Amino acid sequence: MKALYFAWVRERIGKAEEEIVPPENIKTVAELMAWLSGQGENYAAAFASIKTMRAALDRTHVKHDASIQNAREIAFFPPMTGG
Amino acid sequence: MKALYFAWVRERIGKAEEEIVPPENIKTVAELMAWLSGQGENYAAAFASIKTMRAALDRTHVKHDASIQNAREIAFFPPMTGG
Amino acid sequence: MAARLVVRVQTEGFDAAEEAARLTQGCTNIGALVSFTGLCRDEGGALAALEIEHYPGMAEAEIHRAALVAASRWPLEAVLAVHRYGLILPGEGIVLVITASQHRTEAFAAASFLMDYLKTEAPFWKKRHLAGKGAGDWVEAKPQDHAAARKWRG
Amino acid sequence: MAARLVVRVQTEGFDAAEEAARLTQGCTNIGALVSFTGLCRDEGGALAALEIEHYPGMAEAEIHRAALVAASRWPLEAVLAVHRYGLILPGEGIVLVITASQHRTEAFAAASFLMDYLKTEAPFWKKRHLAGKGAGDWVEAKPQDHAAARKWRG
Repeated sequence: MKALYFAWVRERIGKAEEEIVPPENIKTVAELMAWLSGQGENYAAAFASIKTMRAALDRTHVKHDASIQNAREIAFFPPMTGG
Repeated sequence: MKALYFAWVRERIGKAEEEIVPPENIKTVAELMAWLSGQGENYAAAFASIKTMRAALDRTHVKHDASIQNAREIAFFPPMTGG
Repeated sequence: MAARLVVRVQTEGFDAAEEAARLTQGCTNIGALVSFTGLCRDEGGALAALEIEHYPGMAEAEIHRAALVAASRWPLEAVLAVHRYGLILPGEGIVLVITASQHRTEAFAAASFLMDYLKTEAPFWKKRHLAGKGAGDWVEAKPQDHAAARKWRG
Repeated sequence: MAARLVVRVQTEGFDAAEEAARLTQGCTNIGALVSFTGLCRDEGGALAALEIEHYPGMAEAEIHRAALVAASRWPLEAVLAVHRYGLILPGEGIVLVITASQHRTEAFAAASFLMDYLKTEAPFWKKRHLAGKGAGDWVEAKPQDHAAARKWRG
């Protein structure tokens, strides 16, 4: 699946997007974040404060307990500050 | 004192302003309206629905029990519909 | 902090963009600008024009007073209220309120307050001119306007 | 009744007056027009620019969804939301929301709702560029923005 990172999540990880292939036992957004944060210091830094992290599946906001199955695109970003 | 009339009050009375000299026993806006409504059919028509009539003394909104003493200008008009 | 304050009562039309630009010129502390324009509707073609009567002197004074209340109640950088009188055609602006502040909540609240206030306290009266029929009836005050104005009272 | 609906995400600046004129062209049933402009403040000279990042595709979709909610919730004649991204200088507009309806209450409510929504749900992020210092910190989300957005939920 395609992963997108925005704002300081993007800066900490060091890339805007990538293809990720999480193990099959990763079912939810929360599990995916835990798995990603084990992929290196940059990921650990990006996912250090899980509580404030926002996620979108196929461009729709989701909670951390949402299932990632069937999603083609997941995005991680801090709370939005538009407007 | 100078009396001003606006909107349908003006139309019913047939003039926009006039000098009035109410008797000395007329102390309040309500008493002045009662006195004016006795000054002819046009005045009676203008002051027929006292409850909806608004008044201003020297360009400040007042209630019907306000004293008219010391006022130089009194205005009568229907509820406002600006904006 | 004194807010810039502009109040006018006039027969001429107004240009909302020009008024906003002039009001906020040189002001770099504005984060939110709310502009409200009240327009003359055509009422499905029935209305030829609105004729607006006002109480000269008191109209300006009442709007000015409302603008001062708004500026004391919310931290505004600038506030403008322009109200027209005379004959107004469908599609034309009747009233313009502009509020500018650092943050949006205050600008929205102040503009909404000013409009509620203008509706119920500023001495203006509207008369309808009907298409093909000349001068018609006076517009009646709406009870909901008074309810709206009351909600701002302490 | 279908409201006219315009949503854009763009780098270019916008002209609020031109957008309002285009949005309401030929519409004679509009009695109230509310225009909200969110501007980049200079923060007392400290800010050189804001850099706005967005999630292409999702940003447009989220704003469009909010505009549809607004149009279904209030009887609007027209609604517009334009949000910029990229580098924005102090004094420049960041976001423009315009709502048009027959009566003012609905136009004010819809514009305010859209702004509260944009602040908390539309995927945009602001980074400060400080005068003489280059890129600085990311702007933090304000708890009061979330409180403002919550109040519109049934």
